[in-house]
Amino acid sequence: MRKMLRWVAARKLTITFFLLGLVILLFIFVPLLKMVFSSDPGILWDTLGEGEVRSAIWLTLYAALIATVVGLLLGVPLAYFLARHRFRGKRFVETLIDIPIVVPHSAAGIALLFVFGQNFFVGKAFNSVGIDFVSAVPGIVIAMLFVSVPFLINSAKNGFEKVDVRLEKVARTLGASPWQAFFRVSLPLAWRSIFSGSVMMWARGISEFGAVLILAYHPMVAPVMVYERFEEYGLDYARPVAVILILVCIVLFIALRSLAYRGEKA
Amino acid sequence: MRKMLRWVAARKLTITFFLLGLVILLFIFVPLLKMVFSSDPGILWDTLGEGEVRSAIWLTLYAALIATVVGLLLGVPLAYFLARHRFRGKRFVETLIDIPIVVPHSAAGIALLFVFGQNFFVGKAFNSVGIDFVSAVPGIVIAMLFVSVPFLINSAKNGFEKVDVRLEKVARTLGASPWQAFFRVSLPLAWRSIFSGSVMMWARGISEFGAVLILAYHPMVAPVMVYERFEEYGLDYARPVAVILILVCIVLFIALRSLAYRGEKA
Amino acid sequence: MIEIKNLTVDLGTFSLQDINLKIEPGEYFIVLGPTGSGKTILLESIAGLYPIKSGEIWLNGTEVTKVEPEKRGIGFVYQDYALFPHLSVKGNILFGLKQMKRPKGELQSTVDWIAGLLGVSHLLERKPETLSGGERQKVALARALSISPQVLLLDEPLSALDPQAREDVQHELREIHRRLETTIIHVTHDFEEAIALGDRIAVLGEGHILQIGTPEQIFRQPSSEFVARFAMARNIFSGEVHDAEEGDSILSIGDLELAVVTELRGKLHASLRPEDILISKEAVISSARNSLRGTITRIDNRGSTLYLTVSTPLDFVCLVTRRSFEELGLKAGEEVYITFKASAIHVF
Amino acid sequence: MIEIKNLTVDLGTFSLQDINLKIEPGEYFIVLGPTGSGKTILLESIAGLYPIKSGEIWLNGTEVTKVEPEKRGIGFVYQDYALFPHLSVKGNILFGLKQMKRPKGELQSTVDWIAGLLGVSHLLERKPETLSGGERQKVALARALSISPQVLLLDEPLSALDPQAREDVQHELREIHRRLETTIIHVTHDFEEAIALGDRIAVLGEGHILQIGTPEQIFRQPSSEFVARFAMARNIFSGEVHDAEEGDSILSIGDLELAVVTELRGKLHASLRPEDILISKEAVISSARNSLRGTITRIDNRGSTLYLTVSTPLDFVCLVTRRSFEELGLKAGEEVYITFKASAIHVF
Repeated sequence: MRKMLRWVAARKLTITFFLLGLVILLFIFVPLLKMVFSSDPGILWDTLGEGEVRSAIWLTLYAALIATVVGLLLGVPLAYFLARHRFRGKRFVETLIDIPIVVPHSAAGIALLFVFGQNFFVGKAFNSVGIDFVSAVPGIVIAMLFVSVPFLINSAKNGFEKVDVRLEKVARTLGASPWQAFFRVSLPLAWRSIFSGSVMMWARGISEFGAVLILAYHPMVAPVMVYERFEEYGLDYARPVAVILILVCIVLFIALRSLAYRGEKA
Repeated sequence: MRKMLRWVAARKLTITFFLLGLVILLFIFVPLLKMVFSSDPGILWDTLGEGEVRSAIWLTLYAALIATVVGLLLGVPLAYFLARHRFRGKRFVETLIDIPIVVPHSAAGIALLFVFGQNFFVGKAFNSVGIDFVSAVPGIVIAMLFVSVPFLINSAKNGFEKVDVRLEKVARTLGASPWQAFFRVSLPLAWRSIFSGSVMMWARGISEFGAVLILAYHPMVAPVMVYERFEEYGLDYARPVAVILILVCIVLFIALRSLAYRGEKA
Repeated sequence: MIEIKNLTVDLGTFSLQDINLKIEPGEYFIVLGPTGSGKTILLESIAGLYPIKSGEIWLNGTEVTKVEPEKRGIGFVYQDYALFPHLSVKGNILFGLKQMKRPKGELQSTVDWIAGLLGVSHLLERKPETLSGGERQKVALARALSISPQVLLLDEPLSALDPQAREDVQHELREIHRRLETTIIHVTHDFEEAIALGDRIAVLGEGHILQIGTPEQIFRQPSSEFVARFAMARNIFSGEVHDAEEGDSILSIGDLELAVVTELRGKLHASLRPEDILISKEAVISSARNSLRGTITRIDNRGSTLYLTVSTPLDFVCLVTRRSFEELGLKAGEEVYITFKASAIHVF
Repeated sequence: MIEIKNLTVDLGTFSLQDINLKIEPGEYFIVLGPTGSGKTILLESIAGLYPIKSGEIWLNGTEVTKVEPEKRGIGFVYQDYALFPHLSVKGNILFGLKQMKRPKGELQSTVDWIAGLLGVSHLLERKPETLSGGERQKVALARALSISPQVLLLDEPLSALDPQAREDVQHELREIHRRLETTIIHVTHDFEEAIALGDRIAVLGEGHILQIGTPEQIFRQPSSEFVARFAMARNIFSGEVHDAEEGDSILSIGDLELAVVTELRGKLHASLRPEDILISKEAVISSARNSLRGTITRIDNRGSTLYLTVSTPLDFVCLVTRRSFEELGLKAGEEVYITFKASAIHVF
C-alpha cells in the first residue's frame, strides 16, 4: 500500500494528464461505440440490402478515390516543390493550402458552385467537352478534392522534408538526373508519408458532407443520405445508414493506416 | 535566349512540379477569390447590417472559441502524455484521435445526438444540471469540439515531441518537480505549436457544418445560415453570407497563423 | 562520497550489470567506454533520471535509490549542453537558483560569482543559440554548478567541441575541480581525455566494469585485451611465458623471445606501449633490455609525433617525436634497432 | 587535374572569395579550415551541387562550371555518409553503376571488385542502419568509387568516427589513394589528419585561402598567426627582429632575446613548435642554440606524450614523451633548462 502511494506520488503529473486525456478520448469514442453497439444487427443488415444505400456508399468511396488520385498527381509535385525551395511568401502559400480545411464547407460548396457552375468560363469550358459538375459525379469529386487535398499535401511535404537533401545530391554525383534522383531516392523514401496522406485524404473525402450537399445533392453520396433520412424521417431511420457509414470509414481508415505504419518504428 | 533555354533545361523538374502545383493552388483559390471579388460591396454591407447575420457569425466565433478552450484543457495533457510515453497500442490511439476528421460529419452529428440527447444517461445527467445539448449552444460546442480537437492534439503532440526530453531531465536535476519542468520548460518551448494548433482548431470549429446542422439547427451558426438561405432562396441570396463568412475565416486564420509563426525561421 | 552497489540497468538491447563503484569526496572520477556502452544511462541512473532495475545508490551515507532527481542535489551536464533555448544565459543559470527560493540579492550575487568563475559574465544577456560550442559548454557547467551540487556528472563534455575549444574547456574543468573541490564523475570515450583529467578511471565494456585504477595503472597495466586496446597500447601480443636462467622470465611469441618481469607463467597476453620503445641506428646491448633489429615498414605522421611500424618480423609500433625522427634521419625501408626494458612489457 | 579559378560562393552570412587552387592528377589534396569556414560548400561547388556566384572550375582541361553534377564524374563522400537508407549495401554501390547502363555481368564484377577493395564484401546484403560508423564510411567510399570518378571529394570523412574506426578508415584512404591513384580533395578541421594524409594542404580561414603548401611548410613555416594556431604551434610570439653581431639576427620579446635565422627585420611574429624544444636538467650551451632556465608551471598529460609549460618567465610549451618525462623524473615546480635551435624559430 505504501509502495503504491509512493508510485502514485512520483507520477502525479503523468496520472493527471492521463486522466484528462482519457476524458477527450472517451468523448470521441463513446458516441461512436454507443451508436455502433446499440444498433440492431438485423436492421443494419436490412439497410445494407437496400440498393440505394449500397450505391450511395459505393459512389462515396469511388468519388473520394478519384479525388485522391487527382490529389496525388497534382499535390505530390507541389509538396516536393515546397519541401525543397525557400522563397519569400512560402509561409503564406502554406497557410493558403490549409484554408480549405478552415473554410465552412457550405460556403466552400457555394464558391465551387460559382466557378464550376455554368455561369463562369471554367464551368462553361468543361460543359463544352461534356463534363458537368452540378448534380453530377465530377461535382462530388471536386467538392471532395477541395476539402481533402490539404491533408495529402501536408503529409507529403513532411515526408519530403525528412529526406536528407544530401541523398539527392549524392545521387546526382552518381550520374542521376533530377528526375532519376526524385524517382529513385526521394519518392521511395517519402513513400510512407505520401501513402498515409493519401489514406487521410481518401477518408476525409468520404466524410465530406457540406460542400457535396450544395454542389451535388444528387447523385446521392452516403453522408448526404444520412442527412436526408434524418430530415425526412427522423433519427431512428437515419441511424442504420450512419452506423454503416461510420463502420466503413473506421475500418478502412484503421486498416490502411496500419498498412502505412507497418514495419515502421513507433 | 540560349542562356534562358539552358536555365530551363537545368530546371525541368522544378518547373514541371511548380506548374502542376500551381494547378492545385489555383483550384483552391480561384473559387474563393472569384466569389469575394465578384460580390457587390453594397450588398455585403447590407447583409452585415442584418442582425440575424451578425449574431450568427458571433455565435459561430464564440462557440468555436469555447470548444478550443475545452480542447486546450483536455487535449494538451493528452498530447504531452502521448509525446512522452511509448506503449503498446500507441499507434492505435493516435489513429483513433484522427477518426473525427474522417467520420462523415452528418453521421458524427447523429452519434453525438444519440449520446448527448435525452435518451442516454450522459444527456440526462447534463440535463439534470440544466445543460441541454439539442438545439442549444452546448450542442454546437460539442459538435465543434468533436470534429476539431484532433488538429490541436496532433499539433501539440508534434510540439512536445520536438522538445528534447533531456531539457526536462536537466530541469529535474536543477530542483524542478515534474510539474515545474512542464510549466517552465516543456510548455514554453511547445507553445508555438500549441498556439498554431489552437488557431487551426478554432478555425476548423468555425467551419463545421454537418454535425452542427444535425445537433443544433437553431440557434443558427453562420455555416448553417448559408445553407438555409441557399435551400430557401437560392444561390444569389446565400452568396453574401458565404462571402462574409469566408472573409472572416480567412482573415482570422491568416492573422493568427502569422502571429504563431512570428519570429520563427522558415 | 558516492557509492554504487550492484547497479543493473536495462537498456533494451543489452544491460549494464553489477556496477559497483565507490567514489571519494572531491575525486575526479572518469568512466571510460566505447560509444554505445551505456555511459550516459549510467549517469542518468545515478541522477535518478533513468529507472534502474536493481541495485543501490548512496550519496554521502544516505541511500538515494528511490529519491526523486530534484531532491538529490546532483549537477548534470549533457554532451550537447541541453541549454534551455527559450532563456538567456542568465535565465539558464538562474533556473536552479529560482527553484531554491533564495532572496533576490543573493540570486544576483551567486549568478555573478558563477559566471565569473567560468568566464561567461560577458554573455549573460545572450541567447544560447548565439554562443559557440565552448561557450555553451561553460554555460552548461555554470548552470549545473549554480545549485552547489554534491556531485557533478559530466556526459562527454568535450566530445562535441572542436580541438581548440576542447583544450579550453578541459582547462576550465581542471580549474573548477581544483577550486571548488566538487566530486566529479565524467564519462568519455577518449582515452587522452581520461588520462589528462582523471584521478581514477573505470573502464566500461560490454555492460561491465572491466578495470578500475589510476590513469597510470590503466595505462601501464591493463587487465585485459579490451582495456589494452582502449588505452591505445598498440603493441598487444599473445605468447607463452616461461622460466629463463637466473630466475628471469621469457615471453615467447612464435620464434621471438623477450625478457619480461612477471611472476605469471603460461599462455598469456602482453602489452607494450609505443612510447616505451627506443629507436636507434645502432644496437644497444644491456641485460635489462630487449633489443631487436628490424625494418621501418610504415610511418604514420601525426604532426608533432610519428608512429613507426618496425617489422622484426613481428611488427612493433613505436612513437618518436618529430625532433628525434629528424635528428636520426629515419626513412621507410631503413634498418633500425628497437630497444625496450623488460619491465616495460606488461603481462596479463 | 582540377583547377579552380577565382571562385566566389555566397554563403548568406559570409562568402568564400577568390578561391584559386590547382590540384595535380593523382594528388591527395587537403583543405584545412575551422568548423563553419565553408569547406563543405566549397566541395559542393566543385561537384556542381551548389550554385557559385562567379569563377571557373576546370577538370582535365575542360571547363565544367556550368556542367550538371551528373555529368562531371566526381565522387562525393559526405561527413555522415549519406547512404541510401532504403537500399542494401549492394544497392548503394550499384546505384551509380546502374545509371551507366553497363551489361549485367560487368555490374556484378565491378561491385565485387570495389567491395573487395574496401573490405565490405561480407556486408553486401545488409541495410546501412545495421552498420557501424567505420563500415558505413567504407560503403560510402565504395559507392563514390564505383563510378571510377576523375576526382574524389571527401567531406570530413573521419570526423564522425570514434578513434579506432578513424585509424582504420584513414589507413583505407591511404591504400585507395596508393592503389587507384585517384585525385582526392579531402576537407577537414583536424590538423593531425591533414598532416597524416595530405600531399599538399590549403588552409582556409575567413573565406580566403590563407596558405597552400606541403604539410612540412604549413607545419614549419606558417604564414600567419591564424595558420600557426591552427597547426597547433602553441608557442606564438610577437617581437622585434634586429641585427646581432656576426650577421646573425636577434628576436626581442620584452626582455628576452632569442637567436633566430631570418632575413626579415622589424616588428614580426614568431612560432616555435613544442616538439622542437629540448628539456634538460642541466644547461646545454652552444652558439647555434637558445638555452633558457625556467620552472615547470603546468603539466598536461596526453598519455603517450605530455605538454609541459615552462615559465622563463615567458611561457614555453614543450612536448616530451612519457619515457623522457619519466627518465628525467620531471615534476611541476621544478627548475629545468629548455634549449632550441635558432632555426627552429619561424619568423613571419
